[in-house]
Amino acid sequence: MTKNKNKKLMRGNAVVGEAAIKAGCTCYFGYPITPQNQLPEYMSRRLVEVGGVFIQSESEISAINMALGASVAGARVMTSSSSPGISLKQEGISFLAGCELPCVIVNMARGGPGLGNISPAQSDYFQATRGGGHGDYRSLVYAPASCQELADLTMEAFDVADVYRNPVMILADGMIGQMMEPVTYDNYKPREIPPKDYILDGAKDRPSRIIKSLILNPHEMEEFNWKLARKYRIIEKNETKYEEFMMDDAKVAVIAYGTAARIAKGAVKRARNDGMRVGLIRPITLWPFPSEIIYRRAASVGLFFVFEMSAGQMVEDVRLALKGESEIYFYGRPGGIVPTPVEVQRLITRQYYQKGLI
Amino acid sequence: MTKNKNKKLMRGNAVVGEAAIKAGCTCYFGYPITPQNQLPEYMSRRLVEVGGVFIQSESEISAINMALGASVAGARVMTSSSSPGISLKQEGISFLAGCELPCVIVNMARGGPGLGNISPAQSDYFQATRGGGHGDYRSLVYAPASCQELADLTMEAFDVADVYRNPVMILADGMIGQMMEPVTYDNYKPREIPPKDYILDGAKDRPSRIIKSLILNPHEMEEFNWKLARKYRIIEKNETKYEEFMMDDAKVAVIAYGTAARIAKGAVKRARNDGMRVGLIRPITLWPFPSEIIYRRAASVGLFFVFEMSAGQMVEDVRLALKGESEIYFYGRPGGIVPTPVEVQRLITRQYYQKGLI
Amino acid sequence: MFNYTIFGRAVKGKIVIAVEMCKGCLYCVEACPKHLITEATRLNTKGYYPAEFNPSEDNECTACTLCAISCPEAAIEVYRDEKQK
Amino acid sequence: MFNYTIFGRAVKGKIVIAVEMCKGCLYCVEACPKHLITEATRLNTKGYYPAEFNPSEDNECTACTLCAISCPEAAIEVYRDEKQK
Amino acid sequence: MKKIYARPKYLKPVSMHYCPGCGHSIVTKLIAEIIEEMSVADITICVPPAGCAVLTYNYLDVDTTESAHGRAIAVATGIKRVLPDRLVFTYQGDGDLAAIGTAETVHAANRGERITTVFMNNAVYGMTGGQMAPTTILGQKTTTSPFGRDLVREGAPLKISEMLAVLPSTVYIERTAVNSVAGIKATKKAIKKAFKVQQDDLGFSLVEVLSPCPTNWKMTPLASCRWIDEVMAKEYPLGVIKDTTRQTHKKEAADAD
Amino acid sequence: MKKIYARPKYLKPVSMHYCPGCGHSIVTKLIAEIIEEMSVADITICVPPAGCAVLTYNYLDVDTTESAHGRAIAVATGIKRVLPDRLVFTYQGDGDLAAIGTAETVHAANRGERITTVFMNNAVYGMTGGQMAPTTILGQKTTTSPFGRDLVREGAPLKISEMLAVLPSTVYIERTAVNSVAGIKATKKAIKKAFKVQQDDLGFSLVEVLSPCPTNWKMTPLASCRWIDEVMAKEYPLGVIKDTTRQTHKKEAADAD
Amino acid sequence: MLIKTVFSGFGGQGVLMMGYAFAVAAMWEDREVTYLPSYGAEVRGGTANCTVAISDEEIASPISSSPDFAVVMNKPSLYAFQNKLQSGGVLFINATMIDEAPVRKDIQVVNVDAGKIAEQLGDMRTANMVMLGAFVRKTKLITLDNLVLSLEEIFDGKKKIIEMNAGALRNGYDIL
Amino acid sequence: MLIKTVFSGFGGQGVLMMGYAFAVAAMWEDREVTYLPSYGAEVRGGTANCTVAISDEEIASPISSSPDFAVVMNKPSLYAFQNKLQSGGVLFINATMIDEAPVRKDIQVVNVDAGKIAEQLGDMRTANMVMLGAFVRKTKLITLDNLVLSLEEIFDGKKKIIEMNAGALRNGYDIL
Ligand SMILES: Cc1ncc(C[n+]2csc(CCOP(=O)(O)OP(=O)(O)O)c2C)c(N)n1
Ligand SMILES: Cc1ncc(C[n+]2csc(CCOP(=O)(O)OP(=O)(O)O)c2C)c(N)n1
Ligand code: SF4
Ligand code: SF4
Ligand code: SF4
Ligand code: SF4
Ligand code: SF4
Ligand code: SF4
Ligand SMILES: [Mg+2]
Ligand SMILES: [Mg+2]
Repeated sequence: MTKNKNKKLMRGNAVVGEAAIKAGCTCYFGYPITPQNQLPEYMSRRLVEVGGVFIQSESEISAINMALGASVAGARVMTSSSSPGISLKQEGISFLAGCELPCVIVNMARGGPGLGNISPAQSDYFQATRGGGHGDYRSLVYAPASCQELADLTMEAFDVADVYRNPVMILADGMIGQMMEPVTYDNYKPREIPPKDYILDGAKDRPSRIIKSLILNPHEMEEFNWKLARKYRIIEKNETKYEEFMMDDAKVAVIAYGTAARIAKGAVKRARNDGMRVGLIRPITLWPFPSEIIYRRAASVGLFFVFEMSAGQMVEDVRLALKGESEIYFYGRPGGIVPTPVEVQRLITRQYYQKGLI
Repeated sequence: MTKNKNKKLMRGNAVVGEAAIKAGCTCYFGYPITPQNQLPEYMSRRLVEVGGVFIQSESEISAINMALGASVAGARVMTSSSSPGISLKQEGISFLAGCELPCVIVNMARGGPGLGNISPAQSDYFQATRGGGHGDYRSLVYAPASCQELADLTMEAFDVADVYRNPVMILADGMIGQMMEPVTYDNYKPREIPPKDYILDGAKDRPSRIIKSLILNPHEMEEFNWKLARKYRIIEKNETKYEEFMMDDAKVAVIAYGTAARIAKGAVKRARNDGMRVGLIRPITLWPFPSEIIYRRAASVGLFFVFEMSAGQMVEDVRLALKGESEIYFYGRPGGIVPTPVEVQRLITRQYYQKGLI
Repeated sequence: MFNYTIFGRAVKGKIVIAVEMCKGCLYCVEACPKHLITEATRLNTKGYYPAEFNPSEDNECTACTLCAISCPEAAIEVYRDEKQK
Repeated sequence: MFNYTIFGRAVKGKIVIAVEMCKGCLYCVEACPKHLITEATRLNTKGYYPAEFNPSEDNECTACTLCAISCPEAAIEVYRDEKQK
Repeated sequence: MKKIYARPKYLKPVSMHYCPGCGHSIVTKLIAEIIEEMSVADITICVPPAGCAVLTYNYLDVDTTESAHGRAIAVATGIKRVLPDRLVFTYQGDGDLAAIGTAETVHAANRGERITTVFMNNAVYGMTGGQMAPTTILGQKTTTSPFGRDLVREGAPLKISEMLAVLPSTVYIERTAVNSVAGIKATKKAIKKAFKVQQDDLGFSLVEVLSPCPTNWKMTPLASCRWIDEVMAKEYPLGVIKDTTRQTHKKEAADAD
Repeated sequence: MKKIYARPKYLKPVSMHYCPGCGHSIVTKLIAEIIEEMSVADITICVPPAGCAVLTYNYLDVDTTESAHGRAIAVATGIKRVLPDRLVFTYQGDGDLAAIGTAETVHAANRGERITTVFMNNAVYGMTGGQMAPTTILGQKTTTSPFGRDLVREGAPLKISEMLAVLPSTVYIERTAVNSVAGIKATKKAIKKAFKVQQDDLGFSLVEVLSPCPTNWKMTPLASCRWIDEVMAKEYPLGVIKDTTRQTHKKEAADAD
Repeated sequence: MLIKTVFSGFGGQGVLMMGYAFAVAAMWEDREVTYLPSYGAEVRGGTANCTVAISDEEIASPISSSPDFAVVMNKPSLYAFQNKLQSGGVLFINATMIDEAPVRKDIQVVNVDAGKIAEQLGDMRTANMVMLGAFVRKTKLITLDNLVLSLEEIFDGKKKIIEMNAGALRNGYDIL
Repeated sequence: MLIKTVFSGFGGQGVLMMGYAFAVAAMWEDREVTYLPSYGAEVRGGTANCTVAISDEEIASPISSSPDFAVVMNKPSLYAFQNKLQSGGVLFINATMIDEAPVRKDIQVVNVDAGKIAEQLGDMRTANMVMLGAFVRKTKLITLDNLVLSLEEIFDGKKKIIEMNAGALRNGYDIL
């Protein structure tokens, strides 16, 4: 037996919870919704153990606003939900962005629109990356593809939220939330966090402070909007993450994230076994989107094969990245369907030959 | 005096209300928020007069769900709000789309994110066109640029919503909502509406009906998602609207919508007076976006000058439309600033000369 | 033949349990004043031990419907034979 | 000289109104038991007719602070002279 | 032999997805019976939100619309205002009605919407797997109150029916339980009366039903029924909480300004 | 001469944006006085939501955070749970607290959050221009109840303080009015007591203040004050609605399961 | 030609009504017209104003950063708009409420003792119409007749009010 | 090699536990492993199941449309999975609860009287462990030792429970 003491088989939802605790999260506010319930359930026990704050709020709206309050008070805070509940949080997310408050928001997405179903889906991409809320703001969006990455990115999310004073979203889906994989929390390398000199804890020995997003004067408001825009440019520069797999000599690049990327990687491996020059680009941050690498790959890649578990959302970012430089094939499976690697491979193969890439 | 009996000087918000009544809207549910308050105020009086239903609901969320209920019962129904309130409606909009229910939703947008301010802004473009809610759905989005168009498009919106059984959004801003202009309601040409054989009014002499978006089986859900996608393709084909102004020989095409388009048109006229070959493409539907005409114009236009009262949102659709075919210059004024035509003209002129278009 | 009378009428009843609808909650077992219902020893295809109707000559069903009223699955039908005494 | 006593002490008061803070709500006018405050006839720069303090020798301010308490704008300061009688 | 008790006409001939012994099944059946007895199948519109009862449309053979979690009563309001002569009812869980839907509930009740709410109180979030509900009993362990609900941390069980009774436009509010034949009969009577209140245009009516959730209570169905008697009904006393049907005459209500 | 009444220390030296005679200005001033008298400026955190009072941070010289319309009490909950030894209060309008924020209000009160709510009831939506509020009086004309609030169409004025008093974890609820010197003094006393309740960790405390909105009532300030006496206070009787501070001992509360 | 006018004063002075009446009359003369009131929170307790643009062709922006005409009914409005007025523009001052003169020399100033005249006419509240009458006489943007007619629409046939306001309009028109 | 196994049965039969124990043991043998339970509303009152994938390299999909092995503890599970099993796959049948045989001939069937054996061992509820023991013996995917060790982690040192379950595991292992 080679039991690795640091690895534990954990369910995705619980992994997020433990990772948060390990990253110093002391507050969780949330409301039940499938398929993320094990996260609040985990937190309801663990946060009491570590002396933190857990509230099952009366709604998702209350949850995001309690989270805003905890962030105002300087705590590391998380809230989570799944698609319909995340829609309800949009006003709150816009307020977090407008008040420049850090907060980690988890979306274990499910099939939509409406009540939809509880199967894994990737149809909240637009909402996550374009800001489903009002105003010119962005949330950082991480798209983990495994439980280990769920751990790593959750811990990083707390740091990143603090560094940029911005909401950060973990966008996964029911499958990643429900599945168990071996996980270690040893990969976390905490970043240096600037002092939180904006938080409210009573004006003791300092002038009183204000946290707000209301700026009635349009000129000042415009200034603030450009300030945010500059921050977002910096985030784009520093925080874009992706994985390349077998891209060196690839003629076809599959682009997929999260669960779809796992499947896609399996498909790519199979295609390689069949001698096809196929690789995978996996965006790990959805915003900022790894446009540059995709654009750069257009020089050598003949076809970008975009695979999403949606009717086609990220494909727009790929189009934007490519600026017409290359052909795109889109394969979408909305509604909670997770195709097999074989299905995906079959389509890749067909495209590969159709494009004459033999 | 040439008093046109059919023209009335009316405030944008009231215009929407009167247009709705003229289009057969019998129900309004809403919650106060500046700068759209005159709309619920107007409806609170008018709907009682015509024997309709007006409820000032306890929140925006209640409003959109009451509207959903009225739509379920077969009524023509409207709800309205401004940016933060529209964020709160996102879950409801996703449900309307998922249940395929018609509803007209008005957003008199204001500056954001967060509480922002109440000045006119166009920073809810992403939310409106990409679906701020969860799931693979789209709302039709009209972007009127004057009170007259507010009237025309509102009336059309009710028809379009019924024809496609889909939520339709009127996206304007505080300026259009607050300003008064002469308006006539004579332009309305009602469309033929398919019989509403899905509504609930008691299963009298027919089998009982179900309205729902919950589809637990992922395969059926996928089917439904593709059905929606097909509907959206048809909408794209049939309902895309735009205005071209002085585009025939234009070397620079300004692209702007709503309030920004008014300003832009003024700027274009001034530039023309100075002998520059500048035109305007004004998307009237934001989704579906008039990508085709923009792409077609790339053949003759040297520069697309995108002007938005935001930090840059529609510009993505222009990029998508152009597929790298032409250069884009973006001029954004977020936060509630409405620049003058002169300011915009100045920038156009500079670009015009820099590009050597003399 | 009739062991029970209501308002001067002899009543004889029986129930029919839709075994595949039954989920074995035992509410009917608890409800039957005559203890005529028991849990079966074999599972139905849904995986539940369904209720079983076990009347006997000296303990017959009165068609009181209590079992049916208490059945969450509407799995019980009650029949009554009414004859003037 | 003192026309008012509290607990055996002669009290003389006065108030100072920050005219530019005043919005002319007249709460102080209503509140003053001695009717020492009136509405001015000229607008302040904000466009309000501010309150005016009009004591007289035979109707002096008692520094009761009622006007100040009722002033929404915190525009009134109250002063008191206390002397043992 | 004559069939004297059969599956009700408006209960579709399918097996329900509810767990063995679930109160939802009982009340669904009761409503089907009531609809038949009151001959209202062709004017009834049912509005269940997300919750274990979300699939009610698969069982009740009347016009039914889904609603978002917590918004059933807003949706029902929209329907009823458009169709004032239809019988519109919501069928809501405690999480739905008393947590996320609190504002909708309070205000629809306060406006005296002419709708009826069947309020299924099972002291947990059934559908999502047994989390704490606003109505969870003090000390009760749920998946999100693993140490038992604590007064200081989580507050007291919310008696929302009693709160709603304070509002002038609520006309009839009763609490029953479906843990016994007597309770089932009382529940049926109460729902029938509530429908009647709506048909008479008197105001808002609500029946709170204490309902077993054996699965999430981790008890057998029969033990669940006992728990309702021994614990739940102590916290939530059964009976009529408010009944002003005699005082509330339609005309008066209309005239009151 | 000695200055015996001056602008309070924690009221910033700026003119407030409130209309002439607005109750918000009075209560803002009172809170500044209380903060000074209780020496709590360095531990106080104020949470005003959208509403006429949204700019409170420009006036009160204490740590203040904006909150979304209706969500002040949720934000305050988040703050207080992180910083249990600070004095956290919300300052909410009637639209905010009793309409869009109903769920937040009810549940924070029910959890007995150790926060204080100053609830400004002016029977209208002030900031947005005088629309009907949940607390608007029957017959009162507003911009969205142009024919006067009607019981059947719009429901009765919502007495949310009385509703909250039903909840076991609310400890102190009082209704006052700032339409007279006596009322102002009573309001000050009540808010002070409510802060004390929080500091003693007893539970949730709320002071409802009937507050003139001359602008939207379309009355002079003095007429507004009279209207409060003659009309509003008839619907919303002044006085202590609930006070269990004597019974509620911190320890007991903590021990209760 | 595009002409923009700002009407400004305290909330109670009826400045929005001035702009509205002017805009309605302009509409009837088949001009393009926009009317934009100031709105929202910042107005509270302060001044109200509106901008009316009239033109022979489509109006791009209803907003005016430098109006051609400004009608100021109180001092804060004078301060707010005296510097925004276009060079060569005309400033109409309600002399009853404003005892100051603008510092700029590149604009034309028209003083109208509108408040006093209205008072003499029997109702202080018609000062706005007095002012508007004078404004129309001076600018010749629309006819007095149409303006008077617009009152009928605005006051929805309420004879007495219409007459009173029409009288004030004519009086203002005549004094210039 | 990638091996996927489905464990399926009624909610109370401990099928998730089987999969979990198997997955933990596989993890300790340094295999890549994923465990995916069925979840959500459709489970209510029906069967529960989970899928465990083990492999020597990264696992693409934790879902299995055609598992290599299926362990069915009750009849509905037999119906649900007999046709999904890969050709050549092995079907483990809890013979105590299932008196039917699958129709397919291209699969291997292992009947284990798990319920009865568990009963004989003194606790019906350990039928899952009996089955798991047999499964491990047959498939040789992991060692029995590691499986027993995994119980220690799972039951967090609760001696008696561990022993009981370990006994059942060994019994199941031995009967094949
Ligand atoms: C906006 C939103 N939040 C959360 C959910 C998840 N959800 C569905 S039903 C439910 C609560 C179920 O509890 P209850 O209302 O008490 O009904 P029960 O199942 O107990 O009958 C929740 C939280 C959802 N569907 N939508
Ligand atoms: C989500 C959202 N909805 C609506 C508004 C607009 N809004 C701002 S304050 C307010 C209500 C003001 O009324 P009240 O709470 O009674 O406070 P008051 O101004 O009367 O003191 C409203 C509706 C908003 N800012 N955000
Ligand atoms: S009808 Fe009555 S007597 Fe007959 S089985 Fe049912 S409960 Fe027993
Ligand atoms: S009550 Fe119905 S479901 Fe329950 S055991 Fe009896 S027959 Fe079966
Ligand atoms: S202090 Fe008292 S007496 Fe003096 S002015 Fe004020 S109210 Fe009048
Ligand atoms: S109370 Fe204050 S604001 Fe009001 S009139 Fe007197 S001094 Fe002025
Ligand atoms: S989980 Fe509870 S409420 Fe839901 S069906 Fe099962 S027993 Fe009924
Ligand atoms: S509108 Fe009313 S509440 Fe708001 S500041 Fe003015 S008087 Fe006060
Ligand atoms: Mg429940
Ligand atoms: Mg108010």
